[in-house]
Amino acid sequence: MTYWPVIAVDAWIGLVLVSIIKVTLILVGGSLGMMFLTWYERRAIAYMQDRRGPNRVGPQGLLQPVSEAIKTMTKEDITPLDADRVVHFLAPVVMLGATVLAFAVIPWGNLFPSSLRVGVLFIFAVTGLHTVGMLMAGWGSNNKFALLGGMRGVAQMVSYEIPLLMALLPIILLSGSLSLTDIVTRQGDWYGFGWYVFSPVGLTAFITFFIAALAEGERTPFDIPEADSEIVAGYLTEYGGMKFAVFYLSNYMTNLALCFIMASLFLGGGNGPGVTALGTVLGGLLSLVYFFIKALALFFLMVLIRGTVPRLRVDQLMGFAWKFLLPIVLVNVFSTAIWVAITRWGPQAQIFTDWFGEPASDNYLRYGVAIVVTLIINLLAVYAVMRINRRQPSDLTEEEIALGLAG
Amino acid sequence: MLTKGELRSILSTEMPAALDQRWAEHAATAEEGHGEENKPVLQQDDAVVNAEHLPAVAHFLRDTFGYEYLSNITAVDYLDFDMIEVVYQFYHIDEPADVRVRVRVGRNPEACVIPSLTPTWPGANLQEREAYDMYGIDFPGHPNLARVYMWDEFTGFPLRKDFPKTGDKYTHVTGAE
Amino acid sequence: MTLSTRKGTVNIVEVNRHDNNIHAGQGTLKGLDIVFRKFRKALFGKANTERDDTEGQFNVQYPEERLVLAEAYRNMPILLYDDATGQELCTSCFQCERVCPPQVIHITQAKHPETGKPVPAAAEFVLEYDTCMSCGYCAEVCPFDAIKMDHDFELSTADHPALDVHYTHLLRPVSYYEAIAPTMWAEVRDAALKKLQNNIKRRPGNIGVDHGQKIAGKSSAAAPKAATPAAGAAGRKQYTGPIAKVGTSMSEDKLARLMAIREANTGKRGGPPESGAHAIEADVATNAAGQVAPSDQATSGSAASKATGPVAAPGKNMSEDKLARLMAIREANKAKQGE
Amino acid sequence: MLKTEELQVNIGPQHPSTHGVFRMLVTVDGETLVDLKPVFGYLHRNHEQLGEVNSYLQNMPFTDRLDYFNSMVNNHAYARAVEQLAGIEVPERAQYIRVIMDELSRILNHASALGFLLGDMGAWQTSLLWGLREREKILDLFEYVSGARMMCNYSRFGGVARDIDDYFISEVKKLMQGLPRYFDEFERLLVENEILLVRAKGVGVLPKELALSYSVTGPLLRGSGVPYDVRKAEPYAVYDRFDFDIPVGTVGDVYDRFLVRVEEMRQSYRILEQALQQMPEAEGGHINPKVKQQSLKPPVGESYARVESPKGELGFYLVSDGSGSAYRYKVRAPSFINLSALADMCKGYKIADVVVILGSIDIVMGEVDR
Repeated sequence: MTYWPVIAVDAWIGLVLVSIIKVTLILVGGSLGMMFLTWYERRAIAYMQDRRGPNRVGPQGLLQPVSEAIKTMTKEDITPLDADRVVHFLAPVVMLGATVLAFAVIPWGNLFPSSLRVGVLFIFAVTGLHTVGMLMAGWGSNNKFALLGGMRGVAQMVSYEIPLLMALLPIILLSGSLSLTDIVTRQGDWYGFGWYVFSPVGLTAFITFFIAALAEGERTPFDIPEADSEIVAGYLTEYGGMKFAVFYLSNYMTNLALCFIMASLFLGGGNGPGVTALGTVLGGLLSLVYFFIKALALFFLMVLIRGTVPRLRVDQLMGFAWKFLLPIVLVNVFSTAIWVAITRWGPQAQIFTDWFGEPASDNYLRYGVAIVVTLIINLLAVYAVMRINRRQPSDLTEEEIALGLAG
Repeated sequence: MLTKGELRSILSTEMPAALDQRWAEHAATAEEGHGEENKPVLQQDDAVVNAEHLPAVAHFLRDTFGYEYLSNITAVDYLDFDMIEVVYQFYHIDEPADVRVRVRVGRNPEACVIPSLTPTWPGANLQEREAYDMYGIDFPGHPNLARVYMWDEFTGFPLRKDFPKTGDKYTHVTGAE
Repeated sequence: MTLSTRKGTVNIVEVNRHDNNIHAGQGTLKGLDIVFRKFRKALFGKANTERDDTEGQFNVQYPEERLVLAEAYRNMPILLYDDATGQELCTSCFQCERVCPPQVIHITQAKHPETGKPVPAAAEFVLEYDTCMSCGYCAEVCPFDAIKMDHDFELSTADHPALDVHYTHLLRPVSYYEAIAPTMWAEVRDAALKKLQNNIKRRPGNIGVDHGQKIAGKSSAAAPKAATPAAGAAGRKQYTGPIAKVGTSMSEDKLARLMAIREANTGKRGGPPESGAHAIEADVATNAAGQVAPSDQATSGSAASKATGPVAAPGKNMSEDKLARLMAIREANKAKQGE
Repeated sequence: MLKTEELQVNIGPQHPSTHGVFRMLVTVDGETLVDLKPVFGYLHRNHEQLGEVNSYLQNMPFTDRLDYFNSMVNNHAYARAVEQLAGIEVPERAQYIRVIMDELSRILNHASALGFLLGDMGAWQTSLLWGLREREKILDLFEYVSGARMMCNYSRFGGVARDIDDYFISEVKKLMQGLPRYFDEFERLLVENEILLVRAKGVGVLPKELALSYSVTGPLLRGSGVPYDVRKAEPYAVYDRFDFDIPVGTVGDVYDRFLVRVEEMRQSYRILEQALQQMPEAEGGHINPKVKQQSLKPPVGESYARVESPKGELGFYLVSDGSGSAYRYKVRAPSFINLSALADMCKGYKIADVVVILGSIDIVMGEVDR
């Protein structure tokens, strides 16, 4: 594990300087990352649609976000006449603040701005503030579309926080820690391939977390709060110029953060072959490369989904969260417990030791048994949930459908 | 399958009261005056029915012969005859040819009234509103007879032949009021 | 499935609603797969220029790359004059003025200076470019082939009054039109020039040539052969219009700048100038060579349909009055069938 | 008792998914739609009165501006009405050319309409741009033959403005080699997509009987299960010589209309194949040379001619008083009449469904407002 370098002139001055450097790096890095992401998304989606995308400003259009930033910054700042001016102004600030706070503990490869022992909890505590910002924007704009968008956003965020956090529980159980630093370090085994995604429970957690993250980051098919074909731009309708840019910045930084979190929690962060062997400096750089590849690949998946699927309806979105994701995630927590029991319990469960031998990282029998058992449990859960949720139009009579009894 | 004009003969035996006989002699004079420039004639082959009997005829046509698809409603202003004609075109799903039912009403607001077909053919809704908007035909029984193209404050009926074609009374360009 | 009606039988395909398939995400995966394949193809720079191509980047980088305009392409009307003599082809017969649907053509007939009798030439010819709807009727009806449709579409200007274009700015040499529409001009060339010769005889003095300094200025500047399309990427040619034709309302210094740039570009492009006619003919030849009868496998595949699901189940959310009406109609139908 | 408050929202006239300047005055209870009133007229230009002022020929380019996606079909319908009025013979070859243009129009219209429908659903324009790509190619062909991409102004009374040449035919054949690939890709992309299924199945149901009483036509009517197609019911031009099927739906929801459009593109492809095959044997030129286009004065009378436009039954009702311009010129615009079913289809569904249902009707405001 590598910390940011500390200049040991004096403990106090050093601390202040380091903090300032870190804050600057986070803000600059986050904003630059967001700019890069917008370009990346537009180019990628353009290729999917047989187009070229922005390619005029700068090499390959890389400076396109810069020109757009300048454009939005120089635009007139408009507040609607009947809007609640304070709330309208504060909403983007709250949104961006929440996102930037989350970046305080998000690792960049194997480098951490600050190693908080409850990092995971902290991230989701502060990103929960998004909901407040969204509602403020929706309410403060005094616009019906904005209000609808804000309400949708709140409902969506609140519903998807639950599967999102529950999907994390397996990882916390597996690693036994709430600190992102620890979680990433634990995935460094197996020549850098001890990623949690390579276990049935981790895979289930990853998929459910990814789906919930799409909803949290307002990505298609869950971009309902700002569904442009239905409610114009949702809670963003009355925003323009710099305020809009701040919302946009916050939105993409949230997505970036979610990609970073997923890469850290499930895909081993900066871990990969050769990181530990190359030592601190070179290994650290290599870890950064690995990390960005993973994060950008995840973002590409998000873009690919955006380029393919339509949007869910708001009630279907809720139904999906509560009827589909939540049961699966709960079962996954249970099977994680079984996984941990099988792979780790020695003296606590003598019978496991009798059957499979002592718990150790090279006891493949234990891991094999754990994989089989948890895979069966998870598949059964998915099958059962789909079976229950599957609509059977032929089971309903015409009258029932006509009277709205199909539910 | 009804041929052209067949409905008229059927109606004359089945519902003689429904047929509108007022325009027969006008059509004849127009036929003679065919050489005249710019003079429309009235069609006589199709069933011309009284306005108040239109729903009855339409239902008769649908229920007896299966002409259930009301395709087109056209209003034509015959200024020379001081009359507005509304042509209803009905189709049978299996037939190529349509059956036209015509209603002829006077141009003054009291006479320009035709019962609405919207309760049975909701597809007539917008077309009747259009006829009201452009020709000022009143359709009692229509759920929402409001202007459809022109704005609500507009006065006059722009497709009538006596509507001034030049000048704009809203901007007082020509002062023609 | 066929349905017999009184007119005969009609073939009906019932669409496959995929009601009986299990949908567990594989439909979405299929979509992701095809989108990703598209992405891969376009990312590695495959260009989509052929008409039977469905993959690769298909957009044209407009100011640098330009599509070849069809000969029949019609934008705004222009008037022609003979290169050699400067005689205008228009005889002010008013055919175009009469047929013009938005009525944007205004012609003044030339008068004999002494007798005052009409002369087959136009004294003034005004076209309102801002209201013109580019229908092409004027060119279609013109018996003297004097009015033709231009290919220059870059006409945007901030100067609205300049869009009432006058005779001087409407005139183009015949060679210009010949360059943009060679075959169409070849069809009418002889007749048009013969008619022109007849009309010239009836034009006294300077009438018919006195609209601006076009003979010296424009025909040399236009020099269509020099500005003919140079071969670009496959299927796309660069096309540069005659320099003097750029925006009638363009300010002088802007025009000068533009001309300088264009000269520089022409120098850079180099290569032997290829005439537009040859380029298009070559296109036709290559395309004709590649023609193959289209396959019909897709249609036969989709024509097969399965009998599907329950009949006409109305939606669960149907409003009450709609439901009531529906039920009323159904009952009436049932009653009718019963009879 | 808990009471919810109803909210009135104006969707439009400036709204991303109303397909033009169209306004829906919507009353919602939460997200559920209680009432909907369509409001239009923002694009009204009194087209019908222009038709009474213009001469018959002058009116042709104005019909381009009705349904600006399918100006070829509009031209065809108007030319048919005038030909019927004036008793003009149309040569066989011209009929074939018109059919080819109509079917190309149908493909391009459905390709973009399906794209717009999916765009309304929130699929981020991928399917739309694939459709627009095919549309571009067809528009290039239109430009080649008529001189303009969208405002084609191609039909004349008794034929078409210009003959098509070998280059055009070879390009159409080339285009048709690519089209099946496009259809397949499009189907693979979304037809079985789970999200599309839940968004489209059972949404905006218009049962057969109601669809008929609403006078809706085109894919909307066929999606409801009525096999009614003007090309079959009243085979105009040379449509009686082609073998093609009418796709019909079973339920009448958005998904059925979607599938009907996909299948109609394939059927248009079949017609194109047959038309190209039969055309070399067709007699006559591209136009009837005896017709006086500019000074056409049809005899006193009236005519109604209709064609199957991609949006539905497009009809022109003309009354002639023997002069050079029509006494009455009326357009039976399919989009306009199909809209009357909108409110009924939408009631009880969610706000998000409204735009989808509107998209499935496939309206063009140029035609609705006229």
